[in-house]
Amino acid sequence: MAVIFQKPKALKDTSMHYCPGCTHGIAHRLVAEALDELDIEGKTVGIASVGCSYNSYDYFACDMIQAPHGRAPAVATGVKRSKPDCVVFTYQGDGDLAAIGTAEIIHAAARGENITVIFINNTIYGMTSGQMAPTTLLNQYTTTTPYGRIADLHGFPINVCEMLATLQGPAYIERASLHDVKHIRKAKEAVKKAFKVQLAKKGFSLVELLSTCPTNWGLSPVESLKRIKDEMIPHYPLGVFKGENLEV
Amino acid sequence: MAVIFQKPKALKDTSMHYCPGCTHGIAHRLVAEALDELDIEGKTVGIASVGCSYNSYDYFACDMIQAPHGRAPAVATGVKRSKPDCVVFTYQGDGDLAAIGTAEIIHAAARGENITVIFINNTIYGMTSGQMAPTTLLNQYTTTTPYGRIADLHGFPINVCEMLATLQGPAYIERASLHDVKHIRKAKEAVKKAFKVQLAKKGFSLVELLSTCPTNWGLSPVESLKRIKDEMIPHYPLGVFKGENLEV
Amino acid sequence: MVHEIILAGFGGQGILSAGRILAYAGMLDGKQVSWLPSYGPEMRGGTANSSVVISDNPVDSPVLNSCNELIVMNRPSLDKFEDLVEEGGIIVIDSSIVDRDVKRSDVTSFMIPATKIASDMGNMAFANIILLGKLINERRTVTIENFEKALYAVLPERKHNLIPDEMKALKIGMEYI
Amino acid sequence: MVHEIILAGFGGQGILSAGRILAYAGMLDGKQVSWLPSYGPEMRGGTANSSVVISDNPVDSPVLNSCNELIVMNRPSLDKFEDLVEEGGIIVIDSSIVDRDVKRSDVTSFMIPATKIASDMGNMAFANIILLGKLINERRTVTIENFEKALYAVLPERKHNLIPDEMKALKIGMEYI
Amino acid sequence: MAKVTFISEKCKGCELCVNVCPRNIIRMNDRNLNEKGYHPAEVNDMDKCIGCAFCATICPDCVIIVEK
Amino acid sequence: MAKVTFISEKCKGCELCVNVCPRNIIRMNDRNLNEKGYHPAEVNDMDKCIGCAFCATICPDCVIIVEK
Amino acid sequence: MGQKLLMRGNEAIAEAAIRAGCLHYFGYPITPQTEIAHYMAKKLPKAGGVFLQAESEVAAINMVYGAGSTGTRVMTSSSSPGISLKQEGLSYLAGAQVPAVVVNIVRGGPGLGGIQPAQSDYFQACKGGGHGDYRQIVLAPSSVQELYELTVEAFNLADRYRMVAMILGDGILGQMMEVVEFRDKEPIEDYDKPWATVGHGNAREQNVVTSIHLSPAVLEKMNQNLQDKYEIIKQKECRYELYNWEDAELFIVAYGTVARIAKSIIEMAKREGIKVGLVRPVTLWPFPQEAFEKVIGRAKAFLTVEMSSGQMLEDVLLAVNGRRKVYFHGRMGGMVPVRDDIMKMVRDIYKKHVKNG
Amino acid sequence: MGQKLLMRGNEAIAEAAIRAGCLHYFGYPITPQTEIAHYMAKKLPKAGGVFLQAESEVAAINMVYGAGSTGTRVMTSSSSPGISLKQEGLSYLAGAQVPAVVVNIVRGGPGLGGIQPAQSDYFQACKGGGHGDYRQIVLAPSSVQELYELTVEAFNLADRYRMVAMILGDGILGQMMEVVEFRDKEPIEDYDKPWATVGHGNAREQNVVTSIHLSPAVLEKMNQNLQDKYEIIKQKECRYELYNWEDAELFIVAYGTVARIAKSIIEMAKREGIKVGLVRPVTLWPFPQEAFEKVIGRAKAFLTVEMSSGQMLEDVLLAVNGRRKVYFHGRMGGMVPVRDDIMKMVRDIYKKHVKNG
Ligand SMILES: Cc1ncc(C[n+]2csc(CCOP(=O)(O)OP(=O)(O)O)c2C)c(N)n1
Ligand SMILES: Cc1ncc(C[n+]2csc(CCOP(=O)(O)OP(=O)(O)O)c2C)c(N)n1
Ligand code: SF4
Ligand code: SF4
Ligand code: SF4
Ligand code: SF4
Ligand code: SF4
Ligand code: SF4
Ligand SMILES: [Mg+2]
Ligand SMILES: [Mg+2]
Repeated sequence: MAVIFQKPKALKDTSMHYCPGCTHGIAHRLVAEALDELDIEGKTVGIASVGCSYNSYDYFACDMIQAPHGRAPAVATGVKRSKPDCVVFTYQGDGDLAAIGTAEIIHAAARGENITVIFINNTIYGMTSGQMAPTTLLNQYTTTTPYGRIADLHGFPINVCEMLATLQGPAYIERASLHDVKHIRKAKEAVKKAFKVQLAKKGFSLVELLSTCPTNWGLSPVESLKRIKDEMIPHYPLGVFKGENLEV
Repeated sequence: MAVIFQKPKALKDTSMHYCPGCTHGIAHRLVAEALDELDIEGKTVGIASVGCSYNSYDYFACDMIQAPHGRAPAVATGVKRSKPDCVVFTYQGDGDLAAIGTAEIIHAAARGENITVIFINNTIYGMTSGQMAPTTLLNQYTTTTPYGRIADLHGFPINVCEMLATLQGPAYIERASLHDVKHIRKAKEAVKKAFKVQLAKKGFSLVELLSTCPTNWGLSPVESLKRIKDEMIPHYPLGVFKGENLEV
Repeated sequence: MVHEIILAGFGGQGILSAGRILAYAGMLDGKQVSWLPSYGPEMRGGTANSSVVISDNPVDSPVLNSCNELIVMNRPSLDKFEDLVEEGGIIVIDSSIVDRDVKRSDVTSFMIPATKIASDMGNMAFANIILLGKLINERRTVTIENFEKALYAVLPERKHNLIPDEMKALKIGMEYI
Repeated sequence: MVHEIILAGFGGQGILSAGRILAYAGMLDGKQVSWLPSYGPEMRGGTANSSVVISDNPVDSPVLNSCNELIVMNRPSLDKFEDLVEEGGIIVIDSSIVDRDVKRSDVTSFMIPATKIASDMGNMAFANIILLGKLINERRTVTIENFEKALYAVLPERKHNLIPDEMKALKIGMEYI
Repeated sequence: MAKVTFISEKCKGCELCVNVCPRNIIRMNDRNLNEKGYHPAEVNDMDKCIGCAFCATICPDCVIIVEK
Repeated sequence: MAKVTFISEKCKGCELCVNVCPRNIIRMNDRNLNEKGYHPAEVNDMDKCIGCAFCATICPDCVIIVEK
Repeated sequence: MGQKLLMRGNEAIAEAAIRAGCLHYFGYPITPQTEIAHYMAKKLPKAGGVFLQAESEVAAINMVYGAGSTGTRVMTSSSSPGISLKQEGLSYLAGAQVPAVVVNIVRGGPGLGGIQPAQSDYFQACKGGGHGDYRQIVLAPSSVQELYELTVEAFNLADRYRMVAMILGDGILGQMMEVVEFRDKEPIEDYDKPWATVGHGNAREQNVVTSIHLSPAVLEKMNQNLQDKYEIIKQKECRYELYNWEDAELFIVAYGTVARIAKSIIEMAKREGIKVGLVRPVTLWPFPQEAFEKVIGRAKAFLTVEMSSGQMLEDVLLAVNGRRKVYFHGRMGGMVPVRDDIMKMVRDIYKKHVKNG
Repeated sequence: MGQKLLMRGNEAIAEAAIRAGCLHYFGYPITPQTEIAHYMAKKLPKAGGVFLQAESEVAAINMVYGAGSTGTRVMTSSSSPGISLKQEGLSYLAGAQVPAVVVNIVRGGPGLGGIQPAQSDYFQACKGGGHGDYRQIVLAPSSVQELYELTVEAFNLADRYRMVAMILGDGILGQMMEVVEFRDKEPIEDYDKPWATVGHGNAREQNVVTSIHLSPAVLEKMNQNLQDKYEIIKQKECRYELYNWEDAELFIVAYGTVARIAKSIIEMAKREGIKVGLVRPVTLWPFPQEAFEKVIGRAKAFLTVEMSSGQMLEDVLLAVNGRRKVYFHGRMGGMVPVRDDIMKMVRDIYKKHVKNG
């Protein structure tokens, strides 16, 4: 009998602090699996952002930098431009990337910065207890939209992949989901491809992962997965937005 | 004999400080004409940004606020949300709006903030003596791209209208040009429509105006107009990107 | 008399609301009170705790470096807070969860299988109230009338129907030996 | 001896480069020098000016609240700087552009139609050099040899072919009466 | 022949594995609380396991090792 | 019958009007410098003016008033 | 006095703002002050006001700048890293003389630091986090009741002087619950704002809110106006509490949460026969020099206690100006000073300066 | 000594950085320091380095944080409003102990202010513009030669102490041309950086650059480490110039551009028989207390002159600590102190403290 599934090497043994059933843990594993399978952990520098994953360096085994809220793409740029041989990725939530970090992600993308961005969209600010994110769906209740998100007051959700895809800089942009086994496997391929794009020096790659926040959604982990499928995917369609035919 | 053309009332008598032939002056006049023709100067609050037009309040006759670099849309939001009956516009350059102010313009647009943005794209930082802007064309020489803008190093120019058009928030987005009389007249209609959209409470409106910077382009004013036509429009196509059929 | 109370356990055991109820009751008793929760992400998964001060005089510090009344609902909390209890203080422990008694002999301790009792009553969430019952019985921390009023004030309306049962749980705690 | 020189005029008249050339020549003469331009958007459309100090001792301040040598190439600059010239100082004026002489009698002034002369020479851009010629002649601000070397050092290579003519312009200025 | 091993101390009792197992052989251990304070998941009929690794794939906490 | 008036003191000599006039009647006044230091534009044959206002439309500095 | 409530500090601030007529709030979430936003999000829409979650702290402070420019009472709140991001905006508000209330519920720094209480943003608040010569009024409450009262006051001060009034709290003050007694009616001062940019309505000259003056002479004049205003504030608006001071020989200087702890020390010391008084600055800027003049006669020495490496300490030293020795005890990174540690220092200082002094 | 050039201050900074081994520059344009970027844009690509114009000052400082984390010598530069935007980033650099050189060519503030020279960012640079208990080394050159030398030095200091070294100049220093004499070889100190995040290469433990420590005890420890480091720097790295001090009776205290003007005053005063000396702090933080101890014996009084409303003044007062009277003369908003005004004050002080004193 052979081991066919276990914790990837690029994840440390430390138990993660995420809430029960939070798919941040799955996203971490997919990144680590990619580092393992491409055998690049040793030359990788990860950039943790500010959000529930602020201390993802406690879990990822590669070298890491903790970046100010929203600025991970700029920090990654500093790393990549000074050490072009390093593999550089950021791991950012939707508050981090799509709110305070809007300028940084857009310009890293527009520059075609040769980095990989893992973007966790859980339609909420998890860490700070459930405020509206730019990705919060209309009518969604959050601690700062206690009467639901109303377009007239709070504006519309932002589809990051679609927006970035209008730029010339990015080489590869895909949105995947973590709500069931089949999609997790697809998500894994997307993450791996993103790193391959970087290794091939093709430029900016980003994978958006639809993720859960059972705690702040007020749903069980199982119900949370269902919410991705029923409510998030209709607004955030899965697929490749840039680089569909890119061979790496 | 009747006067068929003269300085609009909403422009003060002050002589403007712009360089000879700089089309900032034309853009100012178009905004002022719209204020005159819609008879809204008295309830308008303009937001000057940081760029050559930092002191546009010396020229516009309406009440005005000078905003920090890039933040005019946020300042405008503060005004509009506290005084919804005011007509609020920002006047921003491409460095201001598309570089440091990226987050603010995108989120004002995503919120569908009921304001009007006049966006002067001259592919350069005029005020600070000709550095690269996000809109600088490939191969263009600037003081910070002394060997020309090279995609690999400096990334690609950003097409703001196209990017914002992916959002649900904006009601009206158009790109127009100031390079000849015909286009100036079209631009004027666009500016006026943008204000009408706001008056009709339809939400966010933005008009991008392709504009010159003879001083930092190192061209004569006449050559500069020609550059808009020959080099800018091919990269920044004119037209309505959102709200084509919007009746106001 | 100053009651300096620490309540500690896992998140979700009602540690924070138990503290608020105590503080509220103390206020109704005419005392000066403060309540300070542990806050932020440290609570997630980890331990939650809150500090309550009920005093005849203005509360100087809501932060407790020591206390005279301690309620613990998990083992890490006992390990962490046992030594902070002043001589002569009291420790009330949920013995259905915590697998040891206190080590010290200069404090009074009570081991009450509160979660088990609560679960027998049909609602695990009453465990905190049972422990509070014991505390109040021993230390007169707050009055029973005002404790009940505090329940109405602190709990959201939709939980008010549970209050009679909570008061029963309180009594069970008070009488547990 | 300290030469405290202000040069002022419209942007585009070569005010800034005239100052740099002076400073450079001063350096070659073995003096301590500083050059400070007016900068930023104020220059656009408005007046440009620069301050040069050439001194035997370290330059204490590159900012001049007063000067002893002034070159002006437009009317607003004369209005602005005339009063800053110290008693016994010198003012050299481009009289093709400035329509008045100085009002003061405690300074020496020279009205030279520099732009006109330069334009007769076929290059309006020599006007600044002509004015410098007069200044140097009167005040020995820098030496002629080093002035020429400074031209080579300060001007971009593609303008080096003009330097012989510039030296001619300098002479014209020196000899203008 | 397949085998799954749960590192119970890491389990947070989220029940995602329970839900995803095609053979329906995972359940929560109601009697035990682990160090973290959760009822851990466990397999009650290992023989039925087909080693599909669905459970391990969806587990956010790398609790499960699958052998086949 | 049309008439254009140039407020010369505002003119910056950019020559855009010169370039755009369909009747080619605007030229720069080389003899005069205005207060700002520019050679201002002027019309040399007003009779030819058709009042199209092209000049005024392109003038960045509101120098030109057109009557018709 | 009116209604009495057991209330969380952050919520008391929010409620106070609403009572002070502030119906516009722009902010971005950050621990440990998010409850302010949650409260506002719930209450303001119902009160006919606007709660808007900005895309960032930078945007939030600029929304405040916009709303403040229209003469509207407006507030934002954040915690340390978020306040750092607002520094450019705060400098603009100062330069353009736009009134606003800004709340900083300080957490441990530097960097991302921690979320526990600290007082390590004193320098930033009181000296100049942003660029240029400017000041903001800084109020340091030390109870939930005071959070409420000083927040109301902050709006009056902001309007009175056309500037930013900052509430400087800490994680404990923001998170703790205490009893607040609300007034039936708030003492709202109503100021004319003829400078507000709300459209001139063809009825007056253009209003411009700006901070740029390219002519240095004009910019200096503008700065002189600010300095003159600051001088008046120093004269008129110093607030402080002197506690147990009349026969004290040693003085603790502390503000906010720490001042409460200091009070308990005073009782402990009394039992040991040591006479300790407290100087509690309530306005950190303007720093209450006067309080020191009042006690310097009887003070044998001072002990400054802070949750920082010693920031207010510099202002204490400036106030004392070499006339007495000033000691310091500080905790950092979210740690709170412990009574016993302070008491030990008090005993030592007493031995040195009073008993043997 | 090597090549002598007439060079603009801003360009001397850029050239110095390159000579110091800094081949990575991230910045955003702002007057009056854009020439630094222009110079870097021209030179770095040819030197095998990277010049990158960031989308904002916030992005620029974070690029610096990233590059600094890999152990690369890196620089950014800006002017006042831009530096305000970098405050969060500067606090992170301090917390995570990442070395970097930051240049602030100060202009008049607050707000958009003006572009003329000022010294009104002293507080921000030396006390704490960002949140938390941290410091940065602040160097204040007063000539183009010194801009060059101190920039090289700044890189050594930054690496030696794993922290930010800031060059605090002003518009005059940045814009003026003076003669610079370059060394043939720069005294570059080469430090091991075992902490750098460059990939562990499966050869060592993971490196992490971070500033967050949610446990207050750990965060306090981290802060204590910073404070210990700062204490060492205070002992070792104070730099200052004493000029004409050996028989002076009055002392002017001034830095940067203003110190040059002060020197001319000293000559003027000498002619009137007034013995004036100069204390010129070269490091503004650490502030050179020692310089004051050296002169306090003979000093009858001090006169602080700044292009601000009086910011360094506070450090002078702290250094003098009530032992002598300290006077102040300041200009603001881009205005430069005028010799005659200072001289007048010198005469008055002389009359009061020396002649009749
Ligand atoms: C400058 C700054 N502003 C705000 C915060 C507070 N903050 C921490 S995490 C967070 C939001 C995180 O949300 P998201 O990026 O969606 O990550 P998630 O927790 O949902 O995974 C915020 C606002 C901060 N640390 N720094
Ligand atoms: C925070 C900040 N950063 C930088 C600057 C300097 N600055 C002034 S204008 C400007 C660029 C303006 O370019 P653009 O917006 O394109 O306007 P233009 O001058 O071309 O009309 C910059 C970078 C500033 N004033 N504030
Ligand atoms: S708060 Fe939400 S996003 Fe954060 S760990 Fe918990 S479930 Fe996951
Ligand atoms: S610098 Fe360029 S944009 Fe600015 S006024 Fe001159 S021509 Fe116009
Ligand atoms: S491997 Fe498949 S069958 Fe076996 S326990 Fe896991 S999910 Fe069930
Ligand atoms: S999915 Fe993992 S963490 Fe969740 S219950 Fe199953 S084993 Fe435990
Ligand atoms: S109105 Fe028309 S014809 Fe007349 S001058 Fe102007 S452009 Fe020429
Ligand atoms: S377009 Fe206007 S400014 Fe330009 S030359 Fe003609 S009149 Fe003068
Ligand atoms: Mg999120
Ligand atoms: Mg531009």
